[in-house]
Amino acid sequence: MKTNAVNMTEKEYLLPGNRTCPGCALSLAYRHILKALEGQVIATVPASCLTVLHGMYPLTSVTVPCVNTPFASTAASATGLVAGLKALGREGLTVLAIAGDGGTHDIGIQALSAAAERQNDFLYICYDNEGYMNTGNQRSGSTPLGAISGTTPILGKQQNQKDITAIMEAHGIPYVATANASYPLDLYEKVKKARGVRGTRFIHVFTPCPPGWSFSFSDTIRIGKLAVETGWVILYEVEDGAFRLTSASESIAKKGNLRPLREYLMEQGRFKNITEEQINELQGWVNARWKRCLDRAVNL
Amino acid sequence: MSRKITRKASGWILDGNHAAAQGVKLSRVQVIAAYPITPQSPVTETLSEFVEGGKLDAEYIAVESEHSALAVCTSASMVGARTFTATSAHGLAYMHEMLHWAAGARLPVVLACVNRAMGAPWNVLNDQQDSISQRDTGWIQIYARNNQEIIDSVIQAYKIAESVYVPVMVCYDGYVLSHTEMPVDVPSQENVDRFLPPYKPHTILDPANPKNYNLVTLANPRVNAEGVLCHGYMELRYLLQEALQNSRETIIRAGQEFGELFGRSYANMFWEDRLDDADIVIVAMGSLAMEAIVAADMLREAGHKVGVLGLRVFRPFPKADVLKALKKSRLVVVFDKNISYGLEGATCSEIKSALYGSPINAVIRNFIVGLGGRDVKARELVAAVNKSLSSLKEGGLTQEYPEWLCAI
Amino acid sequence: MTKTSYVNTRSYEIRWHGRGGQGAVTAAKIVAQAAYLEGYQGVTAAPSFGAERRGAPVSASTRISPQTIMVVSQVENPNAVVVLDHTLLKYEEVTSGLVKGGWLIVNSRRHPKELDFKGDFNVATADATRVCSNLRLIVAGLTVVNTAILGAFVRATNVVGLASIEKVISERFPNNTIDINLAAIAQTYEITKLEKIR
Amino acid sequence: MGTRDCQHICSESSPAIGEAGTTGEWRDAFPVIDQEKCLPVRQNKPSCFLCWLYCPDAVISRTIPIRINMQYCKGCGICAQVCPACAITMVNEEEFCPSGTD
Repeated sequence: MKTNAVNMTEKEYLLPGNRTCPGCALSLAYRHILKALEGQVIATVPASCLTVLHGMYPLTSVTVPCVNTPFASTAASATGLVAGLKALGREGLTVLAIAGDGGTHDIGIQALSAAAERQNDFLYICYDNEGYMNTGNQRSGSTPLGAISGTTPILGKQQNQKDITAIMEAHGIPYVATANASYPLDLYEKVKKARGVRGTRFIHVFTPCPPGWSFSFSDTIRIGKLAVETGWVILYEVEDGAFRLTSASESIAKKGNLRPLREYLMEQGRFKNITEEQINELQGWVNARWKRCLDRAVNL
Repeated sequence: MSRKITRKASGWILDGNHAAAQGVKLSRVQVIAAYPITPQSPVTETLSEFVEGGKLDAEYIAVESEHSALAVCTSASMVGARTFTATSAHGLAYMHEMLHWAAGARLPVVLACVNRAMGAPWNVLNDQQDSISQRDTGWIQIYARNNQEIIDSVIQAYKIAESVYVPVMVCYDGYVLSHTEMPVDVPSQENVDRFLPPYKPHTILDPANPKNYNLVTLANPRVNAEGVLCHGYMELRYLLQEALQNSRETIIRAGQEFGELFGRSYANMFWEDRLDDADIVIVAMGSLAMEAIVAADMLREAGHKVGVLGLRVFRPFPKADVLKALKKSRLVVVFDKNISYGLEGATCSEIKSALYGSPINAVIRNFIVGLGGRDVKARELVAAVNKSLSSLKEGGLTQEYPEWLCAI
Repeated sequence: MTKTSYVNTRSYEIRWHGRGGQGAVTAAKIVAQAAYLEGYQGVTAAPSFGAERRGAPVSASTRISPQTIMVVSQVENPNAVVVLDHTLLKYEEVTSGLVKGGWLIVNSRRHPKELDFKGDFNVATADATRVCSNLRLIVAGLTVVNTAILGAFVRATNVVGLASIEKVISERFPNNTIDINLAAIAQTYEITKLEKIR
Repeated sequence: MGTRDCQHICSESSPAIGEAGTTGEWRDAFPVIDQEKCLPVRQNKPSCFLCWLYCPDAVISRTIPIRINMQYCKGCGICAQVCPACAITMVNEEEFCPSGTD
C-alpha cells in the first residue's frame, strides 16, 4: 500500500523550533527522510544549512545521532562510520551522509567519488538549493546559468549547473535517484527503497530556498512543483541501470504537458537580470535532457 | 540596496571586509581565487561586484574549495600575475598544504585571513587560532588592529611580498573588525600606483626558455649542466628562512615609504603606546591591542605606569625590537586569543624566547582570552594586570600554564 | 603632547533591537555615518554577530566619540536603546545596562507612560509602523521601520541632527527610495512622544 | 559559577524542542483554520492532512480537528498554500492582538 499523508508514520524526528528560515524546503525534506529511515540512522553532516538546522550546542532539534564534519569530507566521514560499525559488528543502522550542493558538487565531490568507487555502504543525500545559502547565497557548481548570487551579483552566473546525478550514475552505483521536497511522498518512497539497497546510494533532493532565490516563503512548495512541471527538475530513479521516471515527471511524460521554463524562472528574484538568450539556452538544455530521459525510461 | 558609500572629504566608513576589498582593488590585483566562508564572504562578494561591474580588471575564479583557491593563486603567481585570496578558520586550515607550497616556491601571494575560531566544535566568531596555527608555513604574518590598518596592510603586503618573494598573510579579526564599520581613509589610485611598482616574477614560463619549477630536489647539492653546484633541499629551505629574517628591513622601509606617501607611517614591527616610562607592559595583537590602550589608561589613572605593545608583525617575529621595547619592564602581561595546546599562548612563548639570555628579568604572565568570540572588555584586562601585580612576589618569573578568562 | 585619555571621553553608545529584516543594523550604520558627517572623528557601527533569521531578535550597536574609538568590545552600558519592535520589550536584556538618564526609544503606538518602565531613564515612543505602512514602506512583505525610527531617535536624544541623517539617506539609498524614507523620518519625528524622568 | 558541572568534554548536544527559542515570535502572520472547510473535520474521518505532510517544522498535529503549535509556528504560510479546501488563511499578527495589549 502506497504511503500517503494519512497512513505515514506519525513519529517525528525533527522537533519544532529549529533554526531554519520560515518555509525551508530542507527542513521539510529532512523531516520525511528521517521518517522513511525510521530514525534508525547515524547522520554525518558538513558545515551547511543543515548544521544550523541541527542547532547550537548544548541543544539539537534532531532526535537521531549526528556527526558533524568539516566541509570537504562528508563522504569520507560516512565511510569511517560504516567501517567503524562493521568493525564493531553493529548492524541495522543506515549511515546517512547528507550535504548541500556546495558540499556535494564542489568541495566534497572528491571524497564522494572515491567512496562511490569503493562502493562504501551508505546513503548519500544531496539537498540542492543551488548555492551557498548558509554563507548568504554565493554561486556554487549547481547555481543555474543567469542566476544572481553574492558572487555573480550583476551579470548572473555565466555557466550552467553540472548534472551531479549523471556524474554519480557514471560510478556504476546500485541506486541513484532525484527527488524534490515539494513531492514528499515520492521522496519518502525513494529513501525507503534506498535503505534496503547495499553499497553506495545517491539521492539528489531539490530544495528551493526562499531568501536565496528571492521568492516569498509561502511559495516554497509551488516553486518546487513548478520546477518539475517545466522540466528543470526531472523525478526519476536508476536501479541497477534501469531508468524509471516517477511521480509528476512520469505523468508529465505520459501527457506531454511540459510547461515553458520561463514560467518557473520568472517567479524568482534571482533571475531578474537573466537575458532572453540565457533563457533560450536553458530551455534548449532542459528540452535535450527531457528527451534523453524519455528515450531511457523503461516505464513509458 | 546598491551601496553608494558616503564619502566625507577625507574618508569613507567601511567595515573590515570592504576595507580589504578596496585594498585589493587599489593594488590592481589580476587574479582572485576565493571560496566563501563566514565571516570572510563579503570580501569575495565585493570583489565579484568590482570585477563584474568593470571597476577591477581581474580574473575572478569561483573555486570549489580553499585548497584550490591557493593552488590557483600559486600557479597564477608563478606565471607573473598579481594574485589574492581570502579565507577564515577551516578554509585556511584546508589550505595548509598549499601554504607550505606557496612559500617554498617563493611566490608573493597575498592572503587576507579573517580570523575565526577553529573547530571542533563549529564556531564562526573571532579568535586567532587559525592564523597562529599556520605560523610555521613560511608566510609573513601582519595583524591589523583596525580597518584603516587592514586596507593599508593589504597594499603594503604586495610591496613586501614582491620585494622578498615571500607570501604575506594579512590577518584581521572576524566580525569585531570584518563586520564593524568605522572611518577609513581610502588612498588614491595614483598614489598606490606610485607606491606599488608592477610585479616582476622571479620565474620564467616561456617555451623559448623552458624552465621546470619545484621538481624533486634531493638532500644533497647537485651539479647542473653548466657544471655549477646547485642547492640541495636544505639550502632552498635555508634561503626561505633567510628571506623571512631579512624581510624586517623591507617591512619597515615599505612602512616608511607608505607613511611618506599616505601620511600614516608603518615603519615598525609593533605599535608602541607609552612604553618609554612603562614598567608594566601589556602585549596584545589585532583589535585587542586597541582595547588594551583603554585598559592602560584605566591602570594609569590608578597610578600604574602601564604601556602597550601591540604586535603588528608576528612572522618574522621581531625579537630584537621586542627586547629593546621591554628593557625597563618588570611585569609583562601577554593576552593571547590562541593557545598552543599543551603549552601556552603563542605570543607568550615568542616573548619569552625574545627575553631569554637578556638582562631583562621581567615577570611574564599569560592570559588566554576571547576564544570563539568571547567578549573581552578593557576592565577584564585591567583585572588581569592587577591580579598579576599581586602575584609578583610569590608567583615566580613565569607560571607553568596560562590563566584563562572563562567560566570553567 | 599629553596623550588623550580614553577613559573619560567615553563615547556615546547606542544599542538597537529589532527582528531580522526590520533593518536594525542599517539604522545603526546610518547614525554612525551621520555623526561622522557632523565632525565626530570616532564612529563605529556593528551588527550582533551570528546568523540572522527573518523575524528572530537581532541587535546592533553604534558608538560616537570626538576621538578615534579604541573600544572594540560589545556595548554594555548604552546611553540610548532603540527598539524597532515593541514585542521585544519583554526581553530583559533589551533595556539592561541603559545608563541613568539615558533614553529608551520604542516603536509603539502607546504613550511612554503606558509602557510603565521602572528604570531611571527617559522614554520616547512613536508609531513608526503606522507611519511606514501608510507610506507603503514595505520590503519583502515587512514594514521596514529602520529609517522612520531615526526620527524618534533624533527627537529624543538630539545626538545627531535630522539634516545629517537625511544627507546619509540621500547619498546611500537607491534614488527611488530616498523621498519615501525622508518622509518616514520627518513624520515620525513629529509624532514622537517624550516622557522625561522627574 | 563554573561550567565544569555539565561534565561534557566535547560539544555534545541533546534533543530539545525550541532549540532556536520560541520561533513563533518570528512570524508576522499566523494560520487560522476554518473548521467548516477542513476535509477531515467535515468527513469526520482521517483524510487529506496535506497541511501536516507539508509543514517544514512539524507543528501541525494529524488530529481531528487539526491543531497548530503556535509557540513554534514560523508563519511561513505553506499550509495555507497547499490546503486543497482553502480552509487555512494567514492573518496578520498586528490585527490579532486586540488594541489594548500592545
